[in-house]
Amino acid sequence: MLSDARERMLRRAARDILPGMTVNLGIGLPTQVLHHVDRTMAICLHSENGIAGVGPQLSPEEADRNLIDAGGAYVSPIAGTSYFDSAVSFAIVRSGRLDLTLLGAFEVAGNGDLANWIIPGRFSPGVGGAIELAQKARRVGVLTTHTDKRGNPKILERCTLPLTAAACVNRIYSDMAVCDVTPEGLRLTEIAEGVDLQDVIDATGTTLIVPDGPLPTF
Amino acid sequence: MLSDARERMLRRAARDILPGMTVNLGIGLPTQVLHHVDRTMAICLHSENGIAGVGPQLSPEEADRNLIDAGGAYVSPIAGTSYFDSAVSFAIVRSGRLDLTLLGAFEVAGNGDLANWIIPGRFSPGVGGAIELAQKARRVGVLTTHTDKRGNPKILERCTLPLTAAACVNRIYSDMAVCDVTPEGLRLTEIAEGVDLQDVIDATGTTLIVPDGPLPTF
Amino acid sequence: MAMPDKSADIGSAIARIHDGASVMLGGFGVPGTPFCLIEELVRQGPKNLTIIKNDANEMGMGVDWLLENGQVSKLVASHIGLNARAIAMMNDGALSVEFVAQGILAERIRIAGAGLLGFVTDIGMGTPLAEGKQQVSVNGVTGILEPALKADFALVHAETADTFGNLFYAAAARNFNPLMAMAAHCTIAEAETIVDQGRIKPENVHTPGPFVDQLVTLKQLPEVYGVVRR
Amino acid sequence: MAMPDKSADIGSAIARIHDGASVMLGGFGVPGTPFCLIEELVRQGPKNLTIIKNDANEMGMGVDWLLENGQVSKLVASHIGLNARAIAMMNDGALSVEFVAQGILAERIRIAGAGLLGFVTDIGMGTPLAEGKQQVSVNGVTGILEPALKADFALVHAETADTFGNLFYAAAARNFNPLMAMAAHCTIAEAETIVDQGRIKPENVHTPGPFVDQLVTLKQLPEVYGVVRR
Repeated sequence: MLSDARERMLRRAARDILPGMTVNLGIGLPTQVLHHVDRTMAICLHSENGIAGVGPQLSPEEADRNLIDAGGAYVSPIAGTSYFDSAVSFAIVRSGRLDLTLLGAFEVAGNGDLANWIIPGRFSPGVGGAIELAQKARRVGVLTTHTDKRGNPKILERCTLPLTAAACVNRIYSDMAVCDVTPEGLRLTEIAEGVDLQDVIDATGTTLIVPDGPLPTF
Repeated sequence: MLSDARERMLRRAARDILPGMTVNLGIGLPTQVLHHVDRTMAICLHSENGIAGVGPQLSPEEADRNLIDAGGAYVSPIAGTSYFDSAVSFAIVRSGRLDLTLLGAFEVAGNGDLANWIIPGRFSPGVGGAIELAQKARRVGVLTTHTDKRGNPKILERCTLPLTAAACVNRIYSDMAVCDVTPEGLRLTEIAEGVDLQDVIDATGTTLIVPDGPLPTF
Repeated sequence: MAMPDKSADIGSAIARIHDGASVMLGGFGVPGTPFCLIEELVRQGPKNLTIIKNDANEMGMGVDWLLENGQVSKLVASHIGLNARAIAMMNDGALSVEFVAQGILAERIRIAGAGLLGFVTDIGMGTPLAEGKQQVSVNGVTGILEPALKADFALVHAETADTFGNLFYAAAARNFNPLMAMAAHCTIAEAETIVDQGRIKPENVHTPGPFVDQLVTLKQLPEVYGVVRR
Repeated sequence: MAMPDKSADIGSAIARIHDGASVMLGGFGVPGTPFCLIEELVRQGPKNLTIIKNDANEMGMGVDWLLENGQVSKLVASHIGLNARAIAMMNDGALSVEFVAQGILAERIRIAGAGLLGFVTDIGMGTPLAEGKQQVSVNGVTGILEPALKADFALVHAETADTFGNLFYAAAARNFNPLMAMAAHCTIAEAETIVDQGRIKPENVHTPGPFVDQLVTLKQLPEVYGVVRR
């Protein structure tokens, strides 16, 4: 993925983080969405290892050895931060207090199914907290390249890999487009600037509902 | 019950509170056992409403309005006291951290059954925390008069009232005797000073195993 | 970076509570009971409430105000022995009472707050409390299936809160408050003192702010908070 | 009135851990991992351990010492992605690994610590994690029955402890520690600082002393506590 396409995707996802939200950003790409969020906006960042109110990342030199996020990065507290045990942390997740989570994907399907934790025989480091985030956040956004490194679609009719959670995804942010999971199917809602509609359709492994008229760009 | 018989019973029960124990004393008579425990002995008193390390009772004038025990008495903290929520409080109880609880009884049976929370049609204020204390403390002692106000035995072959917990009682402290629940039945182990053995047998509603030889007194 | 502000006025916070709502009330006896929120609930007067609280307080305070005002159709509690009105109403059939063992009540609330469906326990096996309940075997041990206990609202009392809704409870006033704050669709907290964000040490927060929806400051503490009548 | 003293020396505390024991280890990554207790466990060398920990640490620290020393027959964890040895041993069949979703792992431990048999959750329904598990219906909703997860021993790391075993954890070093302290037959805590009883404010205690059996002071903190290798 080109660096500017990646930044554009991150920036677009950041626009869906709204004031007052409690948000969990998955390890990897989703964590970087934070760089595009207005720092004056009042939101609460949650981390699975027991933090509400995750502050900016710190270098190892300035770090508190007891304060990492779920991805292992050194982070800082802000005014209003709280710490709690892992049972309380997932109580926040499962009881519906997460307004939004953004996650990565190996595969995501038009029906909202998500596969992002195991590739049988090749990659199975364990499920971590992904299942509960995917199944219980009020909104689930997926950040992914539209295709894998070999050009095969990652957005499919049905996932082929074991599911993280079924019918959990609300919105997909890719380098090419924004798509919403709807009862009618996967709807194309925005297209990346300079990207051709037919290329999006060709890169998608399931039928896309394309609205009439010009698509908003991002 | 005569006041000195009552004090003798409390003093005898206090002797079974040993250094290092975590103990819960039920509301009413059991709470008063504490007056007979050596104040220098290292024990941890637990209260259901979320205290480990209950300290001496205070008058309303010197009380902290936020610090009562489960019986509603104002109490004080001591060095090493901790407070916690009601779920953690009963986690201590149910996970077997209570070495001993002393409880009152409407009826107690030779098989260790205890009834102390409801008299159908007459008295049913709710069960409170008694079931969990009775069922899960490592040792359960019952403090009771040997007979009720009309002279009927409270120690029975089988309880007639709804049970608090089945087969939970290890030892009964009464104004007349100390009895242990054993696999063979209820064994008389000590007799109050000046009380006649035949009177104890007559006041007991179930068969007592009486050991050969002289009985220790208390 | 900043955190959201949950500050609200007591009238609009309580106005959310509708006829027929289920309402959890923190507190074990006096400590931790949100008397001011209850007083406002009496003033606004929604009816047919299901009240979930450890106890029924004593006559003339807290839950008793709601009972006297005829707002409660059902009470879920571990005991009501200190409130003669509650006992009389139960015996007259004017009030439906569900008794739950104290620790099981706490756990049913906490399990709801943890987003789970229920739990299995051997507590109460062989007693009247097991009657009519579904039994389940876990690794060969049979227990009672206790369902999660949720509510539409939780009213809780904290000693200190920051404006994000991080709560700190004093001494034995904690009791059911943190559990109920987790288990309701909407949690309304009253606090004796509200401080700026960052003034409560992050390790010392008892209820993390994400569980709190509405935060009400108590301008002065009525006498009921400091009195135990016997 | 005084409270019991749980102080112990590290050698005799760890000597209780026998071949075939199940041992919970606190920590999420480095923070909260009881490295000194693990080091002593390696020195004493009991075998065929079942280790329960959120993760397998990284190569060269914590759980990895036990793996390298051949002491672990089974690992229960939510992920082991940062430890190539653990993954290799799993793939070679040298190590049996049970993966549990992170919050479900936390809750299975907590439920054991609460003296309950299990709980019911809809987490994992329709995914491979539901396969082969007993399902139960609660008020018409079907979920998975997850059994309580107990252990013979829990090794936990606290920042501060008093001699009764009241524990206080720093920042994100809390994680699984308070849950595991509840769930083991014998809980052994190491603390960076041990203070007199009464020095931790009763409201600020994270793990109440009744859960702690043996308390070990760390005389100096090895470098591993302050290092994250990547």
